[in-house]
Amino acid sequence: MSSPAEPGAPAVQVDGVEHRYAAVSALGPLDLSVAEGAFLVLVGASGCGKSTLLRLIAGFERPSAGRVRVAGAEPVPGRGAGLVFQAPRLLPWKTVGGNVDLALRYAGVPREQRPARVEQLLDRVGLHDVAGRRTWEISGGQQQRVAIARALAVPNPLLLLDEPFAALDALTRERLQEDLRRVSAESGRTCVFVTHSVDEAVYLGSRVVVLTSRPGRIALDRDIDLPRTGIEPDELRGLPGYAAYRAEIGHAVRAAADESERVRSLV
Amino acid sequence: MSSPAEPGAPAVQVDGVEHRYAAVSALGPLDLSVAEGAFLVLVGASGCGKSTLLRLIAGFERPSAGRVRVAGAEPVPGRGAGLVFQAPRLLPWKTVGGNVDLALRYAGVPREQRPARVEQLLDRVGLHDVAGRRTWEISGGQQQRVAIARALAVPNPLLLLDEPFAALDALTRERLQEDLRRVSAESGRTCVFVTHSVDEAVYLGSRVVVLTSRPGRIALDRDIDLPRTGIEPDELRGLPGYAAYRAEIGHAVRAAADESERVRSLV
Amino acid sequence: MNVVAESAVRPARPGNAGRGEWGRRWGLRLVALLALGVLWQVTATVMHNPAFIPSPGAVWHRLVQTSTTHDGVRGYSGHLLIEHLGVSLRRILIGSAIGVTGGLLVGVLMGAVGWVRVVTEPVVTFVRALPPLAYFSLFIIWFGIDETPKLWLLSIAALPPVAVATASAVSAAPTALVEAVRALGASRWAAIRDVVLPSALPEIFTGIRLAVGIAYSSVVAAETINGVPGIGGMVRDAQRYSQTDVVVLGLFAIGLSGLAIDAVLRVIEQRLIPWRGKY
Amino acid sequence: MNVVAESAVRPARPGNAGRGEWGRRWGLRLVALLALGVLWQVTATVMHNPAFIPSPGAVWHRLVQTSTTHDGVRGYSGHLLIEHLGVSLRRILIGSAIGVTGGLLVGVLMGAVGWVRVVTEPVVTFVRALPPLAYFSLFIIWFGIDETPKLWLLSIAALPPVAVATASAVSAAPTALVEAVRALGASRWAAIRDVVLPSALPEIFTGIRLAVGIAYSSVVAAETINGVPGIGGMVRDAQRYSQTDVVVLGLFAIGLSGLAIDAVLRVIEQRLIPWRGKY
Amino acid sequence: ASGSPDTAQKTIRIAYQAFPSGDLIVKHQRLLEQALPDYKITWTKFDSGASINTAFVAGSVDIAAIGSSPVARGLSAPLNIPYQVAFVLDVAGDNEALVARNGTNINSVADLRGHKVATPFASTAHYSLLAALDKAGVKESELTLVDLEPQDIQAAWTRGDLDAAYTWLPSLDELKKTGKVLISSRELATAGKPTLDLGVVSTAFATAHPDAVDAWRKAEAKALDIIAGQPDAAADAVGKELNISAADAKHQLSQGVFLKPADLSSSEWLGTEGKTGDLARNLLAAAQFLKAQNKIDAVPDAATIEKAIYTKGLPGVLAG
Ligand SMILES: Nc1ncnc2c1ncn2[C@@H]1O[C@H](COP(=O)(O)OP(=O)(O)OP(=O)(O)O)[C@@H](O)[C@H]1O
Ligand SMILES: Nc1ncnc2c1ncn2[C@@H]1O[C@H](COP(=O)(O)OP(=O)(O)OP(=O)(O)O)[C@@H](O)[C@H]1O
Ligand SMILES: [Mg+2]
Ligand SMILES: [Mg+2]
Repeated sequence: MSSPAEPGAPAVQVDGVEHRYAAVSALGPLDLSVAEGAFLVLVGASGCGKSTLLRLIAGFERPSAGRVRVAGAEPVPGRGAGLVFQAPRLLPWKTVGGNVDLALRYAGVPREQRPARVEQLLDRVGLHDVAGRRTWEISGGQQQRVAIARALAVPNPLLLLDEPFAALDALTRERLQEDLRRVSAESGRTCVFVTHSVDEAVYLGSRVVVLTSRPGRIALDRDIDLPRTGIEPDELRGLPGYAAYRAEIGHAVRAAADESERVRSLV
Repeated sequence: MSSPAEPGAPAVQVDGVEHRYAAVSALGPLDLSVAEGAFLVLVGASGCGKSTLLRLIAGFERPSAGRVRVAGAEPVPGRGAGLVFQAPRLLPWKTVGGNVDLALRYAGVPREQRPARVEQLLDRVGLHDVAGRRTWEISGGQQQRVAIARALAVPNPLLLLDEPFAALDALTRERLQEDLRRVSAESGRTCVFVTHSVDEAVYLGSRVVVLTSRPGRIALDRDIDLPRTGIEPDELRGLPGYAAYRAEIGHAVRAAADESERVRSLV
Repeated sequence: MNVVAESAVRPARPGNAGRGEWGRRWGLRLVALLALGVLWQVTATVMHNPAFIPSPGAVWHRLVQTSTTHDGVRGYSGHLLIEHLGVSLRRILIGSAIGVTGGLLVGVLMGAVGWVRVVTEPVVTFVRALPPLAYFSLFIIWFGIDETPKLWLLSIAALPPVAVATASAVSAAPTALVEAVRALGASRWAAIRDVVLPSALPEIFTGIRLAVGIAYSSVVAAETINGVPGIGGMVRDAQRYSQTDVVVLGLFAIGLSGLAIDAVLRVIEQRLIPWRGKY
Repeated sequence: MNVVAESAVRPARPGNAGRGEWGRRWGLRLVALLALGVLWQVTATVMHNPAFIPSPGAVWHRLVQTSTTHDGVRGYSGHLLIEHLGVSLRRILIGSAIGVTGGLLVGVLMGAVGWVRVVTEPVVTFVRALPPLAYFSLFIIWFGIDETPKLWLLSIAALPPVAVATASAVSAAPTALVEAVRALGASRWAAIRDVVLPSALPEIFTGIRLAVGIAYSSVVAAETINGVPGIGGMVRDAQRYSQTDVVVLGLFAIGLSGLAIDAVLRVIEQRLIPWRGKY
Repeated sequence: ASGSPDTAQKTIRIAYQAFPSGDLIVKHQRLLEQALPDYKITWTKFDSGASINTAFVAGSVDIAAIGSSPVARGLSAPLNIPYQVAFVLDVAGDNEALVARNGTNINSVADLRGHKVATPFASTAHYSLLAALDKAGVKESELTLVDLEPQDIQAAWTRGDLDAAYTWLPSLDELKKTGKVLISSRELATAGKPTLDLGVVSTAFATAHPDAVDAWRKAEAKALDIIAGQPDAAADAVGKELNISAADAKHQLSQGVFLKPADLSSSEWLGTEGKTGDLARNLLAAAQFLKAQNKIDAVPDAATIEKAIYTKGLPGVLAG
């Protein structure tokens, strides 16, 4: 069923993909090719099909039309792509640490190394002393961070993140953004990242795609030409190009939404 | 068990309240009085106790120490205060419309008026044609909006909102902010609103409270002295006071977080 | 090997699970059935003792015989097979209905009201450990030999699965959703109606399916006394005369009609609980 | 009136459900027990027919008699009550263990593997509708008259609740969580182990509790054949000689030991499933 | 409805069992319905004397066919059932017997020591087995007694789990194919330990409807005549009631002992009004036996048992 991976193929290749849930057309015909090591940020109105696109890439849905390839092969859940869902989806029968531990176990980390790695991963998302807690004994933002830590435990070449920082305060969010930006730049992992924050999009992305709403199509596809390493966040945000990108993308988001609105009011 | 409401009492009165979950101290001793008609915004790091405070005010938790009064009486869930939880918490056995309908039913709206009101409420949060869908057949942001519509169905004098707009795109978010700002100003409903966005805090709040993290205490309590009616959003954001408030509060949030960080590193 | 957990991984798209799926399913069942039939025939031929394992042919012959009037004898013990079955089905359905209703009531009360649980839980546990054969004679003494004791026995057999499953599910209602409706102003009983019961529905249905099965398997015990007409009475009668073919025929009648009822219950379940597994 | 749904509304804080709660609960039970005892004594006195309702005193007397050697006779039918009970408990426990294990296996396979379900589901439904009394004679032919047929009967009685509950819960595993671990790289069987089974655990436990109860209530049927020593054999024997007081004594022995086993199961359940209702 | 004579619809509730006897002929040929057209008669099948006793306690039957052993229990404490024996349906003959399996080297009852013997407990066969053991001087503890229903005896026998069994037709025939008869109830009856199938009438019913009891006795007597005089008709009726072939029924009937109606009132059985027959002694012996077995609380006194023999109108009623 799954075709063999082709070397040199783009990390993600989406060809003429459409997705329909029963009667609902969720994602319009879409072509998209994500190069290896790229950091693609998806922006679009609520309900435009961002999560659907991630699910297609992760292999949890098969497109109603067109085809999706990850590293040249048909995507299979859990193989080749890590996914942070929009909701935390922690297992309630495991402790917080147990949830991360499980991911390490799937990744083949030997048992004796896991406790230390769990601590380290939780620390990385800013969580201390919660490893022994039950999943319902931590706050919403903390749950989301556990889900991120869990996804980071698995060293997949492709990482899909669905609004991972939505429930976080500004500071924590900035730290994790920094961390993620560094990781992607240094490890060369490909990322597809969904967000509603234009600032986040410009800060993180090496490329930003804005989707129109229902069914989602590409309204804007812009490469972000800003330095990705060796620069402080504040410095980066201070660059003149940064503001320009923000303005352009912010504008595109609004235009895409208005467009959809107009189409709807015409119908 | 519940003391009678006193006329003229503040909408919410929190006296020396502490909350502890088993061994975890979640909310430090806290005093807070929210006047009727006020729009209080709570800001604070993830895990600092914002949701806990809302749950205390809604009556879902009893404080480990101190006392909480809503309109002068001990809070009872569902009486006097509406609550939008951090997660949507929709009933999967009801359709999207059914979830809103249920809230109207509890509010005593006659059966024949409900379908129209459901449509109207869903429209208000920017949802069209989804009333007949199942709750798992809509996107994350749409689910959160249904939860908001459901809470708006009940005409309580006090409305508690826990990061209601976190999963929404900028445009939808702005529309709902506008709507909420107008409603609170016109109807005189008291609101307690949790957010991580400083901009949202300044835009919506008549008063902003910044909490330190774990256990949450008040780091800053600032009345926002900006016009609440008869002004366009863009105009409002253009006011010189607006930027000043943003700066001050942004600063306080950072300071509160750093403070907690320092305390922790000392321990 | 297709793991159904797969259905969680790749949701079937509309039109996916259509005719082909249906045909394959029944094909598989038919093959299994045929295999069993052949096995049976072979065993019967090898054993060559109709008192132990009657051949399929003998059972078929009995089916014809008990379903017709022949030599002036009507069916078995003066009643056609279908009449025996009908009478028993009636008892099973009434008994199950009473048991399920009672179980639901007891279960909801037990799950939702603290002090009811404290007192009722041990009583229910006590009663469901009791063997019907042991207390049936008391029922005869109390209720006579007609329909009443049979219906009592079947009801009491059917009650515990529903009560236990309901109580367990009700007391484990999803806190998050109960809070959600309470925040909207639901009264406690509204919360039970709108959250607790729907969330318990899947387990309740499991309980109901088990209850009907147990009522079924108690039909012989219930029909030990004054059980003719009745499929259980018929089987018992046949047993005393080592008419194994009639016993097997009776077992088939019971098993197949049980299968039919369970299928109906499962269809209802699927209609009623579209959200299963969705949260 | 304290609705337990309340526990969902105001989670008990530590130290809240302490001694007082415990005392109240047992106080309530004691009162209920006393009330029942008085009711029983009154009914027995009014009816004044020991075959109808033996008085508490008569049952107590039987308890003493069957637990001691008197007039050179040891207990009942040569065995003390505790020996009868012990033998039966052993059968029940072994039978339940086999049935529960089998039920779990069948249930998981049925719930998780499509084609197994297609074939096995009807078979299980068919079998669980069959009355043990009808097929027990076949067991004698196959397994003789010693322990084996009894254990088979008890196992077969205990299997369906576990199988049905497990299959139902497994096939309704929370999609969101299965996807979550699949995204982390879990194989299908790892997903079953780490998500499907834990999420089914509450229902499985309900199934197990029902299974043990059903094994209990089948003990008389199992011990119709060569059942002495055995509490079921004792009850049957007493029944045939209309020794209602011995029957009632046996019922108490069965019911109370069933209560004890269920209590143990419930403690295990609570330890094992702290997350119940939390999502 | 039974006790009160002034009910609108007079009813008789009869309990019968599935053993070959005149009772089944009465039922099949509707002899009683013809004799008592204005009574509503219901026939209920029971599978043991114990359950019939239970039904009497519940007040659910008026007349029943029941073995002598359960009757002895019913007349004793704690049951003390107010019923009376009004008819002897049959005497166990060769249709109940003790069979030893071929190849076990059991040639007499005494040889049973150390072997496994099965019988349905609390039945007439159980009583007969214990009587046979007693007669041969074998103590119960010297062998293993197993409680099995006849069909289960047959199954266990085929497997070779049993060395001997005391049972009745039709399983007895199957056992005989691979075993030999050590003693039958016919011999035990001659030796003074007969087991009988009796017709009993609840005292309340007998008091309220003596005429109905007479009609019933006459119908049963007629059935005995049919068994004696028209064996084919009898076999046909019994076969249809038992769902077996007429040939099988005829064979089974031939193994039992059916008294002549006239013999019933002899001193050997029921006796006559004022002079109760030996049946009372027989029941008393059975009760004493049960007491020795710890199965009843106390043996009723002889007077009580004599009162429980319904001899009203004998021998006149059965003479015609
Ligand atoms: N299972 C489903 N059945 C039917 N329609 C669905 C289903 N899932 C999603 N949809 C619809 O498909 C569209 C895209 O959904 P998706 O979840 O991809 O949106 P999204 O871009 O992630 O939105 P958000 O920002 O709110 O999370 C939405 O309009 C939604 O209502
Ligand atoms: N049931 C619980 N048991 C133990 N600790 C808890 C429980 N619920 C919350 N906590 C802890 O209490 C603290 C406050 O939690 P709360 O949910 O109020 O945070 P919050 O401010 O809403 O955070 P967020 O912005 O992430 O939602 C957190 O540190 C959390 O870990
Ligand atoms: Mg989404
Ligand atoms: Mg929170």
